[in-house]
Amino acid sequence: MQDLSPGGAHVRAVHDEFHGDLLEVSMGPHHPSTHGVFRMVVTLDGERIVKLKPVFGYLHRNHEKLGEGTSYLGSMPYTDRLDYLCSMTNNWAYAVAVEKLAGLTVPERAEYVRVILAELTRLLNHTCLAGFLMQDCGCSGTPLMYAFREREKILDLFESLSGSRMMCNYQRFGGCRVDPPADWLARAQTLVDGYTAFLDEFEALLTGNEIVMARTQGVGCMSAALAVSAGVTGPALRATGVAHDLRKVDGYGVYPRFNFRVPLGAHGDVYDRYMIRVLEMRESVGILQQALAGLPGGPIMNPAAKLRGFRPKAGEAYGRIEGPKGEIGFYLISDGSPNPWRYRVRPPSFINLTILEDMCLGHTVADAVIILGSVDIVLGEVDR
Amino acid sequence: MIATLPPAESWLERFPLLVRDWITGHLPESLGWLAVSLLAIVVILAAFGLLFAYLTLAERKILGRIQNRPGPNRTGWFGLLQPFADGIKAVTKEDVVPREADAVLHFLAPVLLVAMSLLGLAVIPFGRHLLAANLEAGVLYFFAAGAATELAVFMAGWASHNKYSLLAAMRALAQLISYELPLLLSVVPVVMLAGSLSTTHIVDAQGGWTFGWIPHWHVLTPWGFAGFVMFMIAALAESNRSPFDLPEAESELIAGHLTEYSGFKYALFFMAEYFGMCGLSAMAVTLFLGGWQAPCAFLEFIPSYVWFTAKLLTLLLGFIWIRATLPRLRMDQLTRLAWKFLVPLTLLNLANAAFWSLSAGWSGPMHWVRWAIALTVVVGPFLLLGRALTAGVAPRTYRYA
Amino acid sequence: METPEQIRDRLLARFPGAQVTVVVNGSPSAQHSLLVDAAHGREMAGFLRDDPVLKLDQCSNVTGVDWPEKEVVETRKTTVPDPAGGTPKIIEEKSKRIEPGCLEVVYHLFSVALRHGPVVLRMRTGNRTDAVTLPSLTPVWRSCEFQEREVFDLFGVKFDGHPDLRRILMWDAFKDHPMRKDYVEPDDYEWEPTPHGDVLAKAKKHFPAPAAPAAAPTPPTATA
Amino acid sequence: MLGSGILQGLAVTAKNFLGSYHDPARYTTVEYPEVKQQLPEAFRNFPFLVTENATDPMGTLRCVACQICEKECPPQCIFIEKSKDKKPDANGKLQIYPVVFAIDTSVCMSCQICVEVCPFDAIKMDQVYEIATTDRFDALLLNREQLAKPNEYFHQIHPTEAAEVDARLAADRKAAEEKAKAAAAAKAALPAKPAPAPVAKPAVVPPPTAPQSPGPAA
Amino acid sequence: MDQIAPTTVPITDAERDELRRHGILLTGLEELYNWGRSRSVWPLNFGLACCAIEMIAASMAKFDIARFGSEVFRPSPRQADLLIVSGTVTKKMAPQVVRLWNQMPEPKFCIAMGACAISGGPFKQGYNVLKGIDRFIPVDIYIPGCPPRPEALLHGLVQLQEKMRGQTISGPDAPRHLRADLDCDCPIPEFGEHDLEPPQNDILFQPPASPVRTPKA
Repeated sequence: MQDLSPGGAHVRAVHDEFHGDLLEVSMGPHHPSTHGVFRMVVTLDGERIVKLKPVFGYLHRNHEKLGEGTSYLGSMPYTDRLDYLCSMTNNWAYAVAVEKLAGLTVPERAEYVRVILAELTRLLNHTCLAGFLMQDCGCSGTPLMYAFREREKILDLFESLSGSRMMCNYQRFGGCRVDPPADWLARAQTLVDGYTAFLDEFEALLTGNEIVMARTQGVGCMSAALAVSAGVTGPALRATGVAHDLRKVDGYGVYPRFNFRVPLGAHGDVYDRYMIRVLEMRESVGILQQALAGLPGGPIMNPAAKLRGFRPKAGEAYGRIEGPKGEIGFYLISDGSPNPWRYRVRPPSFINLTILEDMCLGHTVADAVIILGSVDIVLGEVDR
Repeated sequence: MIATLPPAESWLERFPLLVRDWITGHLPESLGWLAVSLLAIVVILAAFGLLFAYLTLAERKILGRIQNRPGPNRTGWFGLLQPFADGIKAVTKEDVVPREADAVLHFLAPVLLVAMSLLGLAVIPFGRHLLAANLEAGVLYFFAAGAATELAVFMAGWASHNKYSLLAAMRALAQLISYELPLLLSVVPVVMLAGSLSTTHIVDAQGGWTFGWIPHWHVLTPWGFAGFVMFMIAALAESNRSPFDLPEAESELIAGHLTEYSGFKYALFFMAEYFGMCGLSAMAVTLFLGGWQAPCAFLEFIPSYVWFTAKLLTLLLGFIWIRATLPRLRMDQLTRLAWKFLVPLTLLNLANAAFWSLSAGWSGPMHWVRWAIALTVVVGPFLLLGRALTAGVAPRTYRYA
Repeated sequence: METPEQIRDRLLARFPGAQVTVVVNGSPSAQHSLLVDAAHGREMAGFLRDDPVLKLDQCSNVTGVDWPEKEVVETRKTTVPDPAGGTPKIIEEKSKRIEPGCLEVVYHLFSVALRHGPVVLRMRTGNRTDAVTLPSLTPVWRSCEFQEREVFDLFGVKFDGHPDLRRILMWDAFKDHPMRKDYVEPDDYEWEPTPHGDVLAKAKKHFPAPAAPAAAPTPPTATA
Repeated sequence: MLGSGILQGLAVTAKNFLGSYHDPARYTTVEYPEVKQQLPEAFRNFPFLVTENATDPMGTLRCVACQICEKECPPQCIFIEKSKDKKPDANGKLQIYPVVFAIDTSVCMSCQICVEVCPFDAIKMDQVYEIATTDRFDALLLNREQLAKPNEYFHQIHPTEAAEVDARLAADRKAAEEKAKAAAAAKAALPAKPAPAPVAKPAVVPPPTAPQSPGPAA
Repeated sequence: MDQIAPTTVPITDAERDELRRHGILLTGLEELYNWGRSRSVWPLNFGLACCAIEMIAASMAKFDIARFGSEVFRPSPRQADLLIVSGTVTKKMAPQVVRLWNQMPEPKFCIAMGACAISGGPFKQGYNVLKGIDRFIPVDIYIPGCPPRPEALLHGLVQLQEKMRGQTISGPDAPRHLRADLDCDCPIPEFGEHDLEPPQNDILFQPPASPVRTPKA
């Protein structure tokens, strides 16, 4: 059996290999490529990493404690601010958990709209991730600019539907807040139709680039067994070759109705994680085409759902969905009062960082930066 | 009227000389040599200072356009005053010297860097009659002065007493050692064929045209083209430009050796980087692109310094374009590229140039044989070494669940 | 997948001295959980991970729950037959008892290989003050490493056998466990523009705000 | 061949460079202070209070100080003090009104929950965003007078929603009038209490028409 | 904005532009200085939370902060002129922010972007959230919003440029490093057992006395 424990054999091997004078560098909490306020205490032998200890909590803004103090509805806008690139999927995951807790059903149209918004969010997140990753690789902003150019288009859609660019606060328990009008759907269709062309251009810029390949291939490998044991989810897990996509596994929402594939990597390195995301975006475009074509009519909210005075009966529920960064779940314990007794977020990017040290050991500082970038973290979610 | 005069004698061509003579004419004979030298220094400082200022602006605007945005356009007309605003700010900014830093070296590093990167400009022939110092060993002098710049980067990194700066200093040294060699080796064929280390001789050797429109620039020969490309790659590394900007790698080492520099000292570093870039580009123009020579005979009426400037700017735009496109290499990849790829190729290129020189007399069908052999010597090793360099790195195919 | 009852029975058969109870979840989600005793917690977790039928190879979510001690009012109804032969009298006896508090750690287990879950595993500490040690499941699932540190940080559960049990979100010098229900946050409400509720009560304590000392130097930059 | 990927990348950037001069899809900049992006109708940034009449904003606030928004506001940035007396509202009905209604925009997160829970359509989302200031304490705490904006302004920024709200309020008013008339008629026969205040539903829940689908898979 | 109005500027912008049009260049040292630094505000490449994404968005193609000469986001505080506190400052992060501020050379400016940076915002009831960065460092411009649109950040930047143009080299508005009577450094709070020590910098943070303002007419 492979040793998967922290400080296991593979870690000790790196420790034993280096005997030079060591330099301890504290990267972060203010560092251009820690994607926020994350800190890595790195021990270096020359430029090679022999020890890496992540330090969290610089953005710990007490999300869970606040969630216990406000009503179920009041936590919804806070979930926007968890993973602030993907507010729509956070909303959805929270709504799923509460709907499980209260036994609410969701109208079909709302399920379709949720799928559309979640896949748009996935496009947005993965595009931005590729941009940030290339920024970490040392690009002077160009891929990031192209990514944000497309992001703005998606944000315009979100804004005209929900009223806010980033903090959508759009999902409600038992449906969605606003019904997307026909012209909104037409705009979404235009965007989706043009997205493949953008991806082609983006890939022409990056995927075949020798420097990108040299920088990312064989860097930050993660084994499938370690990834599963460490609770790694999302594209990072699939890059190791494990076919685990909650859209297929749980089949939540109306995902079983759509025809899409799950791309799998073989090496689990940075390049695989990047490519899995690119391929996932192409699948997302397919899902969006199907969802926009098959969007049924009907109500967008379950009429049984209450906005105010929402008190699920005592019990607990764990609801999860496949967010762009991995399994985002909410664990709620209700004691019958308007506020949850326990409100817990299962943050994918936090748990994906568990084996950051294992991935970085033996690589250089420059690699650590892109390994961290390829894990795809958002500190709002890591520290909550 | 212009057409009747030999181009070297035209009024436009001689204009800088006329101005110089007019100024020195006011001075006593004994001070003339001093005035000429000082004037050359002032002109180079002013011209390259201005070039530096507008190069930063051009870089920001071109980067902007590549990234689908306008770039600075609100300070002055089209943003043309932006560099001056930056300059005023840099000069008036507080100068911070970390308490633990070596204050003397911390101060010396940027000064040395700017001085060294300016020294090289003395031997560049900017035009037919425009040359500050006509040294017999001009090329040697240029690279000797250029090598000192990396020393200054190391000084800056060492003196700052900052871990990131120290890492940057180590990177700078490794980069210096790796890239001096291909840089020099790619120049040797030029010197060999021109038979001189003097930059004016090298430019003169590239004069003349075949059929009046194919210039005899080195870049248009197989060995010259290969040498030019390798020289430019090494020049990118020497001037710490993307994709070889490892010492100041922003996403890894904050700002590398510049981390602890503020205000005017930081601006000096910035200036030195651009001077270095200009110097190496000017050298590339001199060595491979025919210096100030016009590309066709009928375009010779345009003054030589205009041609030189145009070629220089083209190369500088190339620097910016590459910066906008490419990510950065890793340290080990950078050195591997130098030692396993550039150095063997430059050595082969030396042999290729020797062959080219020996086969200069071949004519008729042998002329084509000469080209074929020279091209094979360029392309074959490039493909072989390229494959070896990128071993294990390839696009992948993915399976789906 | 097996029901929690089936898993309980198999666990009890495999670990004879252990205590496993099924905690029934009253909500429509019907995610019932297994409450296991701390002494056998790690062995049972290892069994759940390696068992070929369950293969719970992924511990998705680890979290703590604080159950402070609470006063439970129990009403016991006794029917006293009326000696007179009339309708029986119902006597309500109210008894108060203090239900001891505890800290609970909840693990949500899934199987990536067999695609099922969740199996919810719970462990409880003896009390909330001194007997707060539970076995760490980090040796079983790597994903528990940071999450257990978080539970230690925010709830104060000590995990026995954790390789690196330090605070993770708060700074090391911090003394409290802020996710506990009885945590009192530091009072730094000098001035709140629109106080109400708790905030108002806290802010009122500081009013009128102490006048700025006359000799105090002026602020370094003029923000106003 | 080594370098082909790099050349491909250079081609992409060159295409974008040239495209930025002629292709609007490749030059997306909105030059902000001079050109302002058209805000979508749904855009929300900070709440405001709707008044019926611009000439008498404080007298015609729709808000009746029910304090629901204060209670539901997740970051607790609303502060309301009820009046002790009653004043006639725009319809002439006697209502409690807010003596203090303050929103701390330095706390508000524009989540729109106050708007959703308001039964009187009294608080709506504004669209101003150019509110940078040098003083946090005085400039960012908006009081009743600063928050009150006329219904015409609401129509201007959210035309569709405002039309819906107006239609609903008009219907409610009509119903109330009819009820009052009926009550008056009844009062003629028997003295009775006045009709209760009209209660409007939140704007966003469309009426149920289609059968429900099964919920998320458990 | 009334506070930074032309009390220190002898002539208004309009008058100055008018004079310029007639070819009269007013090149007072002070004016040149203010012109230069207000046109070349280099922010620190420093993001905290959600607002940082909007800050990045402001530097991207659609909004392009480069038009103001401010796209040079410097990663090192030594080369930065402007600290944009973009997002929630937690108590764990606050000492680092103050440290960064102290590392920036004068003249330096601070923008508190978004509700969290101004007052703790929606998270202000959290035990680990600092209720406003102005408790520890002086803030020049506050931009409310959660998060503010990128245009709002640009608006804030324009306001800051106006403020800079109103400053003087000597006198009470002078940059701190040109004055002997002021210490440039802000004291860095320490991690205590329950809270930061001290919880605020009393010299900087002087809130008004009353919690509820009397309604203005």
